[in-house]
Amino acid sequence: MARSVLLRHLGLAVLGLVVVVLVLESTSAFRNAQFATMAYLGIAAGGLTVLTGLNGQLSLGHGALMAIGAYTTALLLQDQQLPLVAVLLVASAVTTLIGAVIGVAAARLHGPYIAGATLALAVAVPGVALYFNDQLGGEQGLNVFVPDVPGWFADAVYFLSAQDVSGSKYVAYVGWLSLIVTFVLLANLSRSRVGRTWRAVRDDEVAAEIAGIPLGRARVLAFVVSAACAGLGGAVMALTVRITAPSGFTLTLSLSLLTAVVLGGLGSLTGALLGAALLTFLPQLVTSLGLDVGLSDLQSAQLAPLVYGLTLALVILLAPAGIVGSVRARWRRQQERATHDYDLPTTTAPPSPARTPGDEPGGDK
Amino acid sequence: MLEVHDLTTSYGAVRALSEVSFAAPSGQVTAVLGANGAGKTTLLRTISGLVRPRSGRVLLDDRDLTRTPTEQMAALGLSHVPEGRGVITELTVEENLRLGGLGAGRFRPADLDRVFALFPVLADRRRATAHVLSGGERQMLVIGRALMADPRVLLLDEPSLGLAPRVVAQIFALLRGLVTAEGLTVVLVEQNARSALSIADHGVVLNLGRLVVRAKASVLAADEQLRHAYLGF
Amino acid sequence: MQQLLNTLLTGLTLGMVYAAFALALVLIWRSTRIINFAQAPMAMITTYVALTVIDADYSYWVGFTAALLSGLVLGAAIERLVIRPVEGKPHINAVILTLGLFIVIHAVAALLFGSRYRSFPAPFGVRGFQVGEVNVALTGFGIFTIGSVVVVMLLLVALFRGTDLGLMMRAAAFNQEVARLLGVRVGRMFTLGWALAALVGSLSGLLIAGGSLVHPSYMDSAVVFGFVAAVLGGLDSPVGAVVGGLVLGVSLSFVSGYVGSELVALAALGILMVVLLLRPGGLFSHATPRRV
Amino acid sequence: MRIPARPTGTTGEGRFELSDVGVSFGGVVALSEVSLEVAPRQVLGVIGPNGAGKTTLFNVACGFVTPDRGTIRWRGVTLRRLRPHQLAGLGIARTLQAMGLFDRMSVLDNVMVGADRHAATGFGSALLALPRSARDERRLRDRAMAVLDELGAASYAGRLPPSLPYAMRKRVSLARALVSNPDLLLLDEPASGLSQGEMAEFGSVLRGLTERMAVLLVEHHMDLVLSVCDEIAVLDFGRLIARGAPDDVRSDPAVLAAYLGVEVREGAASPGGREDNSARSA
Amino acid sequence: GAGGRPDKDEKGGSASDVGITEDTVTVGAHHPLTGVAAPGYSEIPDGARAYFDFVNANGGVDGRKIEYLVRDDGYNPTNTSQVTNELVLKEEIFAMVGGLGTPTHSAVVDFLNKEGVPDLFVSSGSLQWGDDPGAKPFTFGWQPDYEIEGKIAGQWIAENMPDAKVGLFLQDDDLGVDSEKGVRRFLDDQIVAVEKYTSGNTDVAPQIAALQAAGADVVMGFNTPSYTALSQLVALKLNYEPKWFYSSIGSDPALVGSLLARFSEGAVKDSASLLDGVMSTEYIPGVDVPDNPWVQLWQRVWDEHGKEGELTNYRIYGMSHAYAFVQTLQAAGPDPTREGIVDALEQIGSDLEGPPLAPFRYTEDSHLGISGLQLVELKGGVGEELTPVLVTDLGDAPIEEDDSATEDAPPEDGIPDVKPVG
Ligand SMILES: Nc1ncnc2c1ncn2[C@@H]1O[C@H](COP(=O)(O)OP(=O)(O)OP(=O)(O)O)[C@@H](O)[C@H]1O
Ligand SMILES: Nc1ncnc2c1ncn2[C@@H]1O[C@H](COP(=O)(O)OP(=O)(O)OP(=O)(O)O)[C@@H](O)[C@H]1O
Ligand SMILES: [Mg+2]
Ligand SMILES: [Mg+2]
Repeated sequence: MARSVLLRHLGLAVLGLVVVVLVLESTSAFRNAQFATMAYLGIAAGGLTVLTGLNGQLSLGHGALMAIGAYTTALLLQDQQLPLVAVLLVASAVTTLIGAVIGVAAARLHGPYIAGATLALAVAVPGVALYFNDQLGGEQGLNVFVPDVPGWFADAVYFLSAQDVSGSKYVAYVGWLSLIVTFVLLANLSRSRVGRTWRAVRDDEVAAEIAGIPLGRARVLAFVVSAACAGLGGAVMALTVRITAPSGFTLTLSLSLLTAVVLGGLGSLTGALLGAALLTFLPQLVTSLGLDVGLSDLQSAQLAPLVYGLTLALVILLAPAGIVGSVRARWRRQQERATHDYDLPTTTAPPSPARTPGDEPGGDK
Repeated sequence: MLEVHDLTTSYGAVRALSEVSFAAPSGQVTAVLGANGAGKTTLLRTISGLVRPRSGRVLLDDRDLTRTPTEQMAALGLSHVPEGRGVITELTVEENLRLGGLGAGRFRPADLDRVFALFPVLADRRRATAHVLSGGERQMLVIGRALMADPRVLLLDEPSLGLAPRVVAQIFALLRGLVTAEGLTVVLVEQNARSALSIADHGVVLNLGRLVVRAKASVLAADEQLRHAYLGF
Repeated sequence: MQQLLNTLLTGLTLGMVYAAFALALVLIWRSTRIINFAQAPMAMITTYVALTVIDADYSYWVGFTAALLSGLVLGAAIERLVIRPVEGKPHINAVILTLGLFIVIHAVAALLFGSRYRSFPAPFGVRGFQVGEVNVALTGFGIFTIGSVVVVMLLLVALFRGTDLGLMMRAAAFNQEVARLLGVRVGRMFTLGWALAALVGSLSGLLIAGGSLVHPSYMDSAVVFGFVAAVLGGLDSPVGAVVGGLVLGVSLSFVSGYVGSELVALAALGILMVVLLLRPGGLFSHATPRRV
Repeated sequence: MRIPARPTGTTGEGRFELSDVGVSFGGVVALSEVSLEVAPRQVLGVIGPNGAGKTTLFNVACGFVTPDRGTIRWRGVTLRRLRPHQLAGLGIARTLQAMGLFDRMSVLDNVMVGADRHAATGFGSALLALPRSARDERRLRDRAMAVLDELGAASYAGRLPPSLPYAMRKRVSLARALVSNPDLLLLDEPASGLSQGEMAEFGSVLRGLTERMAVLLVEHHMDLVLSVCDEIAVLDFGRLIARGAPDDVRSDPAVLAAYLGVEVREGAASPGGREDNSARSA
Repeated sequence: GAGGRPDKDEKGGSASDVGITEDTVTVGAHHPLTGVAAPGYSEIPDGARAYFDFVNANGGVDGRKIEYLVRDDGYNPTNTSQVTNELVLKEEIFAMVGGLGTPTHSAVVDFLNKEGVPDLFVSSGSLQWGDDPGAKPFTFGWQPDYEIEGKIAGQWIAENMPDAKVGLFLQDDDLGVDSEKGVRRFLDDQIVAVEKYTSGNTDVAPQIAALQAAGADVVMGFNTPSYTALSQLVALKLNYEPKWFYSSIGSDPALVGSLLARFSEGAVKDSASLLDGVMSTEYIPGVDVPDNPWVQLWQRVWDEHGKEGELTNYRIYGMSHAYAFVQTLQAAGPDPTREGIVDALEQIGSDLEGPPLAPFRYTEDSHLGISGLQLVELKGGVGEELTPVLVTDLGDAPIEEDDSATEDAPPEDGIPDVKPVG
């Protein structure tokens, strides 16, 4: 069982890759661009779900970390020297570094205090771009020069599908490859002792500490991993959007990421991907639908957030563990009924009802 | 008199209580015994409405409490000292105690003094936040708080947990006193069957969620076979 | 000198507005352990209620009262209909629900009231005083703002510290199950907490709107700074919320006036980080709790 | 399967010593001038009334509370600025009275967390799920299963702690401490909530442990304490009031008065009364 | 060939027929319909749509009805990029008309040019839409850019108030930067303070207090309308009464007046009086001159095809765009192509007659929009001319009077009639 972790994840990755090629090659350029969007949201959401779901830190500032990745990418691509892979790695590394600093500060904080600090981060970072007007382009932002599609890549895709690779399709491929790599790594981590350590810290700090886990280091590590993802997501975002400007990194972005991971199912990578898909496709679908039934531009535009908000509320009310979490729980319950076997791995079950933080049986631990 | 009839309670697929029936007569101590996981806590939680039974009824002096919300129990004279975690650690000792009276709709400062006299440690700490208390001190606080409500029926879930033997003896003596003097009805859940039976009038034994024995305490304590089978002493 | 004084004074008034918002957050935090992100749009809706009433030619104070009352009702309704069902679930669910509410209320308001700017009256003068040669950037409405926030703070302190009701509200917030066992009507406490918080929230909405412009997003910047103020103060303390608001308002005013307005948010982050690194539970937090 | 024994040479070569430890919280003196030592393979019981400072003593030993005064020595080395997470590495394990199980992780994962200090691979190999890390995991898992098996909890490995019976949760928390293979085990009221039968079982488990490690035991169940401890120390109001072999301590009048409570049965005035308590406040 | 391609690799024919059929031509635009920028700006597409409906009702252009698709971007470049993808790739629009905002449109301008989509009349005064047609051949600006507005206003103040101490109140983006550049050309040594506010931060008291402290007796605001209202409010609070100038985008008197409509009793009697004496600029006639024939035409269009609500300057702005687009389409001939549109604008752009008070600057070398404007002073909510229409260009181009476009009157039927070029 243990031996198969890597194989299992690689198998899923290959499967994912096949699906990605099939989907990208069979959909329009517009859908390709949407898939690129989904990819960068998915990458960032994957990182966030690890942080919040596995380690219990609530970040409202991942949009700001994405901004750091995106700006780094824009700067690196201005004089097109580095290969794209290197650019993505550097963007992620820079974000990781800054994430480490923030993580060190956040590691001392709890629940709403982390939320407050990261919220402030989310609104503060765009101001930096304004302050360093000359380097970062101020309100107007930086244009991102997407490198040309490398010949070998275009050839490879042509070989597979007899289609040429447009710019937006190339970015979609880059995004999804990044996503698959990220998710494999995150899945590895989450199944490893590192992930176990994070969960332990989330569930009971004191017990984790006594078991020999340095709390601060575990928290910072989780934040750093999550920041690396956000940075990579930001880099792909820069490529997709072709500009990085402060107004692209509003608080809404950070909050949307959080809603997406909860919607999908906190702590689940599949859930994060599902959340990213909803964020990407739902508004556009709803707006088109609204226009089709004859609503005005303005009304259809307002309809999109309305439906997203309602979906969010409904999912939370009807499926409190998120979509993936609830489906899993239901599946598990059925298994239980069928077999009366309680020894199933139940690592992601919701916590027992009516637990309140604070006092514990017997008082002093 | 507190009665339960055919009480069945499940947690999801796990059935914790199966058709349990017994009566706890007024002015007497009824001990609920049984191994770990027998369903003792679940029984008390079902009586006080924290969990809803699948079927069966709970009656207090012939009044049906089965669907009564937990928060109304205190006012009806039923106090439940939960297993562990019963202190609101963020409030001060005194606030915890006040709440005991307030919730039941009858806070009397005199009761405070009574509890403080009973547990002098608490008096020293009345303005301290409860999280500084030691395990035993918390347990004293929870018991003291239940007394603040001046209940008619007291459900105690392992009150001796974490208490020094001397304090346990003191509390048991106090309970006995309240039962005889004021006609308090006590349902006492205890792991320590021997000491529980020493103050109880009746005993019921649960096993795997089923009631297996119901007898006078003295009979139970004397029956070696039963003791070995279910009570482990 | 003049600039210094006026920067200080405008910062003070602004800080009080943040404080009002923070007070509302603190109230909900204290009574349900939830951070209510929908606070801003809820307040915005009630401001529109006031505007509608005032547009119908009633006096400002009728509108004011209508807004506060509708806040009370709205808060109670949201708690009962939306928050109640996720009670007992992980807190993040409720928080995400309030984010959902944020989005929904926004969209509904834009559809109902349109997304244009509208002017909102102030009950007192909005012209500054002149003392001799010195212009004092304090208006009648500013004084009203400061006064009302201080009064609300004192009332909240009195409620929580001095009354049985406040004690029961806190108990319900800290430990539902035990509170319930003790006979506290937990549900009612939650509803009450939300209702009161929404009332204070709509007060903050009215204070921000007074003499200025409203549109469906007009409260959005208060979300961030109000939350930061509450966290600065320690989230549990009404006094902390007001002090946090003042610290934030005044320092941001100075940063904006003397350093650069683009750095305002960064300064807020800086202040927050410094405070939290020194006191991880905010300015008015209790001593670090016993952990074991 | 037995837990693999430590390589000899380090095993218990050394004592755990607290000397002249003093702790006060604000006005409350929780410990004063307490000196204790635990020899290798010894079981030292610590008893005392509620609030006597037993848990505080453990907290000092674990680095959760920094003492105002006094030193802690382990294997002859003075531990300064001790942080809780360093304990496991030093070969000291502790259980929490509240158990502190990780509620959303399986029992097996809970125990594996305790074994974490024996993991040989780091972040990199975890990230890449290298075979090395898989082997490591397997090793930890086997180790955890072995301990669970030894404590009779193996069949619960896949369950979540909240759904376990109380005694089983206690065992899991003990397993988590044992799996780190400590030289010194600190147990804070391990038997509370156990039935007599379970307690007897637990006693024999404890005695089995002493072959491998020293145990410091805080417990209110005198039967257990008397039956497993080599020596007993009695705390009252933060002071060490007695120390000795179980039989001596049991009949010590001071201990009887302060802790065991003969006088309650005899109807005498409670010695833990007000005067005494206020005397503790500085 | 590489990757197994057929060896001859001929790029497909030009995509000029995209978005246009026998009887329709589809155009699109991105606007902030939701979010903080929605107040005001969301009215622009209403105006444009009303005029397109008006044209369609009268037979369209060369028998083609204009289909106008608007997508919301919430003033967020990320969204702009997404909705532009949708418009171009999914809806296959023929041209983008009037996409709004500097940072937002920056996100898509390269894409539009790469895809060869005419990107007409960008709703922003940034220079970048027109100063380098080589790099962005399909993009055309529309309104007078911020730099020439700054130049013209700066020169007037330098000439008429040579002793004034000037303070600048700037939005911290290209609006502030470009305007300051223009203003400094004439007022460099008169400027005593420059204060910038960040859009979204509604507390401008520190900025205004700083201007007051610097002793500025003329304050030139280059800001959006809500900040006009906010700065007026703060000035009131500070008892600060300089001479105010607001740039055209911030000074729509009707709007600002209504924003300030409601103060407490005594503070401001009626809103218009607060703005009396404020200077500003105009480059198209607005609702304050209801007798202007153009405004009368817009009123008619709005009455016939508008939605609920009054005619506002934002709506007029949208209609003016739409009018210019109809002209362009006509100029491109009966079978317009995307390239044809660009050629037509470059050839006759500067001769187009329309509501703007000054001609466009479109040539092969410049895609900058309207070349000038006139200074006005607000009296009772109406702009009174301070200068004739002045035109100029970037850099040190001279400022000159030009009334060539002021006399343009709308055609009888309200629909332009431009002859195809070439
Ligand atoms: N929240 C829960 N979810 C699932 N199962 C539960 C839950 N609480 C208790 N159980 C199960 O119900 C059964 C009865 O538990 P209960 O706590 O009532 O026993 P108990 O007699 O009080 O035991 P103890 O002596 O350990 O306190 C046990 O098998 C337990 O695992
Ligand atoms: N952080 C703290 N602040 C103030 N007082 C404290 C703190 N921690 C412990 N105390 C007090 O110190 C005393 C000793 O507490 P400790 O928890 O060590 O007792 P204990 O011997 O473990 O008691 P028990 O048997 O009840 O668990 C208690 O009176 C407790 O209230
Ligand atoms: Mg129990
Ligand atoms: Mg203790």
